[in-house]
Amino acid sequence: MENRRINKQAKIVGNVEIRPGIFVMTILCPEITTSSSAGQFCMIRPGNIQGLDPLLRRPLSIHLTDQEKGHVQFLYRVVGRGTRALSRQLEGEFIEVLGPLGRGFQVGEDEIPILVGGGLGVAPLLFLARQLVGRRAIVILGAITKSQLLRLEPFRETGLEILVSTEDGSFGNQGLVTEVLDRLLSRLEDEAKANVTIFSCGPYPMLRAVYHLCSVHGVRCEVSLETTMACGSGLCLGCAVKAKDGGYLHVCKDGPCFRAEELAW
Amino acid sequence: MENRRINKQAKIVGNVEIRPGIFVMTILCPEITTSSSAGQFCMIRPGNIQGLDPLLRRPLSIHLTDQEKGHVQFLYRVVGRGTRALSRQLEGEFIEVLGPLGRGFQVGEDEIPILVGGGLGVAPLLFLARQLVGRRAIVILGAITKSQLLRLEPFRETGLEILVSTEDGSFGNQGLVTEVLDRLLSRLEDEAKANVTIFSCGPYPMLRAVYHLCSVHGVRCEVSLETTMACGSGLCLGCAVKAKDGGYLHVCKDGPCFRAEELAW
Amino acid sequence: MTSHTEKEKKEPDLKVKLGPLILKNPVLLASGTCGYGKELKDLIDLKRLGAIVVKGISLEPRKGNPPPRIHETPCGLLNAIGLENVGLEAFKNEKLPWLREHKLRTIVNILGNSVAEYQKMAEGLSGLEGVDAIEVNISCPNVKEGGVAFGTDPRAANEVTRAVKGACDLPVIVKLSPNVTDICEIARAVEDGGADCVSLINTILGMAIDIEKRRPVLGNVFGGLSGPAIRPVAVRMVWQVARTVKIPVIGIGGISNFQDALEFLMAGASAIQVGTATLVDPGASEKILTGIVDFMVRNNYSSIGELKIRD
Amino acid sequence: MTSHTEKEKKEPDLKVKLGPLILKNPVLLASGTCGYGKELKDLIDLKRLGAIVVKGISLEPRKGNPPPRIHETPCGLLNAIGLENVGLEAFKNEKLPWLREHKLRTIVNILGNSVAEYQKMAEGLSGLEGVDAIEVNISCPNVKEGGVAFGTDPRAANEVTRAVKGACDLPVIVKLSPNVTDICEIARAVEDGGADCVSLINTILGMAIDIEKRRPVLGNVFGGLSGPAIRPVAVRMVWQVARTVKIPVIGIGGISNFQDALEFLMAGASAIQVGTATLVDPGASEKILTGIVDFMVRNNYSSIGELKIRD
Ligand SMILES: Cc1cc2nc3c(=O)[nH]c(=O)nc-3n(C[C@H](O)[C@H](O)[C@H](O)COP(=O)(O)OP(=O)(O)OC[C@H]3O[C@@H](n4cnc5c(N)ncnc54)[C@H](O)[C@@H]3O)c2cc1C
Ligand SMILES: Cc1cc2nc3c(=O)[nH]c(=O)nc-3n(C[C@H](O)[C@H](O)[C@H](O)COP(=O)(O)OP(=O)(O)OC[C@H]3O[C@@H](n4cnc5c(N)ncnc54)[C@H](O)[C@@H]3O)c2cc1C
Ligand SMILES: Cc1cc2nc3c(=O)[nH]c(=O)nc-3n(C[C@H](O)[C@H](O)[C@H](O)COP(=O)(O)O)c2cc1C
Ligand SMILES: Cc1cc2nc3c(=O)[nH]c(=O)nc-3n(C[C@H](O)[C@H](O)[C@H](O)COP(=O)(O)O)c2cc1C
Ligand code: FES
Ligand code: FES
Repeated sequence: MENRRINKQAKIVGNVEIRPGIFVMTILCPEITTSSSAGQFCMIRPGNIQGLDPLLRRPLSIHLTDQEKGHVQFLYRVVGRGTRALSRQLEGEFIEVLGPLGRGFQVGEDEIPILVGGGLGVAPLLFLARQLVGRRAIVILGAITKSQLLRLEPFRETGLEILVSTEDGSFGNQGLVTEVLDRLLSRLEDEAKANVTIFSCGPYPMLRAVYHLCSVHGVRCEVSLETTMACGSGLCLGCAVKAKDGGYLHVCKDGPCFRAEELAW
Repeated sequence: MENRRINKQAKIVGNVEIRPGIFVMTILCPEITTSSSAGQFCMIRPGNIQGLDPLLRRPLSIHLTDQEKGHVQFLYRVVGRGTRALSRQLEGEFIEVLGPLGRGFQVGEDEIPILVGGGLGVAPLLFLARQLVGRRAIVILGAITKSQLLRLEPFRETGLEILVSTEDGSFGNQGLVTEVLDRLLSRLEDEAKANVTIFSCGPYPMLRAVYHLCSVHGVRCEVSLETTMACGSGLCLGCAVKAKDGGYLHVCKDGPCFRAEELAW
Repeated sequence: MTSHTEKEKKEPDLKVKLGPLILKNPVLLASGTCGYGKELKDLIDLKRLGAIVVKGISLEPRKGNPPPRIHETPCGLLNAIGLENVGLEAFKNEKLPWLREHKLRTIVNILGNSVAEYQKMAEGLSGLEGVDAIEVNISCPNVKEGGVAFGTDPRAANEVTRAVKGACDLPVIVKLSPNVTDICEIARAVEDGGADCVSLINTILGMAIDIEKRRPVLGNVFGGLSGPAIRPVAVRMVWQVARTVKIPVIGIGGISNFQDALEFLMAGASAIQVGTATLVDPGASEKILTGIVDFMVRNNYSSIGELKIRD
Repeated sequence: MTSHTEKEKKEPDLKVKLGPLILKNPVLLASGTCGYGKELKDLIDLKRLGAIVVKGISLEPRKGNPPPRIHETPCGLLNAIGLENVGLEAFKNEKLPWLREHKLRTIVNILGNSVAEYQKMAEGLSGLEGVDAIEVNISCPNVKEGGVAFGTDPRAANEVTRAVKGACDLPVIVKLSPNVTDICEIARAVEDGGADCVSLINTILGMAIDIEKRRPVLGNVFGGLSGPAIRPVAVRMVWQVARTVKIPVIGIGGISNFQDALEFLMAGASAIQVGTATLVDPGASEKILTGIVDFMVRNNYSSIGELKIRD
């Protein structure tokens, strides 16, 4: 597919703090709704930054799009100056946005996708879950504790099968998402496993554990990675991660969604 | 007098656009209301600057203080990034403020002060006019055109004699403030002149013309100068202006209000 | 009257002459920040620009440095990409054809570990259709001579220039490193070596430390600082070099908007390159070009050369 | 458990040893950004700081450069103050008594046009009560030797150090210029000359152009760049020098908050100086000190030296 990336100022139509420090921002950007797929991301610059510091745009996964309204959503956590600035923007203000960028999740027609998200990792997975509505697919969501579980409602609205776990057992199963995944995969016949692909996003240790499980069970796995990025668009070669073959892959163009076996874990 | 400068975050209690691009900001800062005098200034950093750019604080004259409420006002024009950021701040937000700084206007007990302000130069003069309430004093205000005439009402409220001129004659006398001043001084006896001091603030060419007039008429003159400043507090020696004697004076500590004859014009 | 004055404000002539290389305008994309051009094709109109300087290529492909490779600093960017590139052959076969097809003015940035490598690169590029000039990056360490960078030693810089110049018939731009006591000395050395033009500055050597992890942030420990933070240093060096050599100077370093670009053109640069700004906003170069033209019209400049401060 | 762990977290030892000079903590105020101390007396508690380095003084008073003297750049400050100062005599008579009375640890920054001038300065300060150390600013041009800066020539730097060291019994800190190809070479030269300590970096030479007026912004054309913009360059140089010389290193350059200060202390500095940050916020140094202590407590560091990355 040819890239149809756009670089423009987009109007904010909502910026809601859904949990302390966690926001959902909605922008009006019809171009992105028509050309993006789940797992892709955008480079964002808050419009309320007055000077040249912070200098770089920040990468955020596309959380959801609404083609009818031309809306694009981001789910983000305030961790530093860029996200803090973003969190202070109001409806009607603007952000600079470049996107959609990168390789999204690649879901085969006949596959059974299992989505595994931990913490903020649910961000790109909701978009994916929406694309899978009506298909046979399972979503596993995890968090440390109930109050940190994000976006359960919107996931439920997709009608997909949803499994939830919290590390402290305050909601859903007690334990890690990988334990839920392990039990799930253990119950499957080898034939069924051949049709399954895992799509995972979350903290690196979780992704590694997910990939390890997938290797053990012999199922395909795609993961969405994060690195520091300068351009997000293949210009700077700054976003390198080690590949299986000893070379480097670039998260912004070869990823952020990778077939897990391509990577050096 | 010992310096009683403070350096703190102060709450914004108002930030009103009184003319396109011209704002009056009111902050809560009781410490400054009790220690400042007319002609002094503060170094300001808008609280909504996210990073380190712009780096430096910006100097703004104290426009008015209200000891009872603990309010300090600034009258400012949006010219660049710092003032633009300031203009976007809302009531309830904070700014960093260091002040009061510098040498204010020095008004003798028995003098007849004549205040001459052009454009934004009225900023420190309103504070001075307030201090002169009940005394014999004259205020000359000038602008290019009526719509650019600032703060006429607050000046009127001081009860002092107010003379207004606009360059296009759209309000008050037609002409420059220096023409008004010239006519005024020309009508005075030499004895009266000996009691008069001019206090002026405005664009540099205006100040030079005012000083020239004062020399001709043999009356004392104080002017408030602007330069680029880094610290505003005598640390960097960056705010030098040429002195009469060939050396340099520092606007942030020897000024911003100078006896005009100290300066090399 | 007004309409008369308006009529007099005709479109300025943006053409620039960089020795034998004539470009339609002074706005270039800097090496390492615009890939091989194609990466930007849907985002800007590359044809509008004076030229693009492609990512530095070496004789053999290079993998580059271990991550992290980039780190944001106040108004700046530290990078330690480690000159990851496809190598000369792949460049010729896979990258150049697209640039040629799209008729983009292309300057090829080259780097080597020895004079011989630079020479081979120049030979390999000589006579290739689509290559308009060579930009010699002399900021990389000279492994042969024991780690001294070509860019910090006037004799080595002169030698590399001579070798490249002798090995090809292309216009040769030598790109200078700012990490030196006296950049004018190096500029003179490459002018003597036959360079048609100098470009400056490359990145300033810097580093950052991750205080939580208590170790350098970058995989390579050191990195090159670019972006607005370094602009005052770059403007100073362009000013100095433009007053030292007779060959044209291309100004580089922290140019984010048209005002920045004008600082360099006034300081004595004949053209400028936009680097980090393209990473921040792929459209930066086009906005800069538009801004320069508007400024020239507004202030009645009729050619780029007129902007230069003559003292 | 928690209360036990809390108890173990005792106050770290902040003392630093800069050769013969022992300071109660590593946070110093940098020369030229804190006046002669008194200018800050109502704004911060100067006694809390390790020491203050007063504005550079010369044998004779200097008027300084014509305005404009300062210009803001992205995350940076260009200054061309031109070393305006009251001169040695007035310093001794008018400035030092106040510092002495208030028992402030005082390091006197000196500069001269010749080795003889530096020597005279050192003699003049030797044995003066209230002067704890001398910081030799070698970034100013060596007029005698034809405009070469002492700070860029290892032999001249060595000579100045020797002269100062021989002329006084005070601890001598030599402050290095970053405008060199190899700062380690200069550091070694001053170490050989007998310096007790090096401090770095001074400002990086830069300039800016006023595009509307079409001329350099600063009255002096060139100025020194300071502030957060230069921090990555300063951290790199401190890292390199700390791995080259055996004498302690004081880190300077763009330190705005405690995290920045820790970068330098981890890179190998034994102490740090806060410069431009004090201009932006006079309280910066106190906040930095508090931040360092909190960080050390949080991460169980018991002394400043422990912060250093050893490799
Ligand atoms: C492809 C991609 C998609 C992402 N999608 C999302 C998303 O949907 N929602 C979301 O909340 N976050 C997402 N992130 C992470 C997000 O980009 C960072 O949190 C953000 O850049 C931090 O910027 P800041 O200015 O707030 O923090 P900074 O001040 O830059 O840094 C604060 C802290 O965050 C860390 N950090 C900085 N940049 C990154 C980065 N790129 N990735 C991870 N940590 C970083 C720093 O090391 C530091 O510890 C994504 C990252 C990538 C690469
Ligand atoms: C003692 C003093 C008192 C002042 N009082 C007032 C006041 O009461 N109200 C008011 O509106 N302004 C006042 N000024 C001017 C005000 O400080 C500047 O307008 C402000 O610093 C500009 O900041 P900026 O970031 O918005 O603009 P920048 O982006 O920094 O600059 C935009 C333009 O403003 C010019 N400029 C920058 N700094 C100054 C400066 N210090 N003085 C003059 N021009 C400058 C620049 O050259 C440039 O052309 C005062 C200045 C001084 C020195
Ligand atoms: C990510 C990155 C990669 C770079 N790669 C190269 C390169 O391959 N060859 C080269 O000569 N310069 C390279 N540079 C330097 C730039 O071309 C430019 O000289 C420098 O970044 C200063 O300009 P700027 O501040 O506009 O970025 C690179 C810079 C960056 C930021
Ligand atoms: C306004 C100003 C004046 C300075 N004057 C001196 C000086 O007199 N002597 C000196 O050695 N360094 C002087 N410096 C350099 C600082 O001490 C410091 O080395 C430099 O600014 C880098 O640190 P910073 O980024 O924290 O400011 C001056 C710096 C500034 C900004
Ligand atoms: S972030 Fe620049 S190439 Fe990936
Ligand atoms: S602005 Fe720093 S001394 Fe006046």
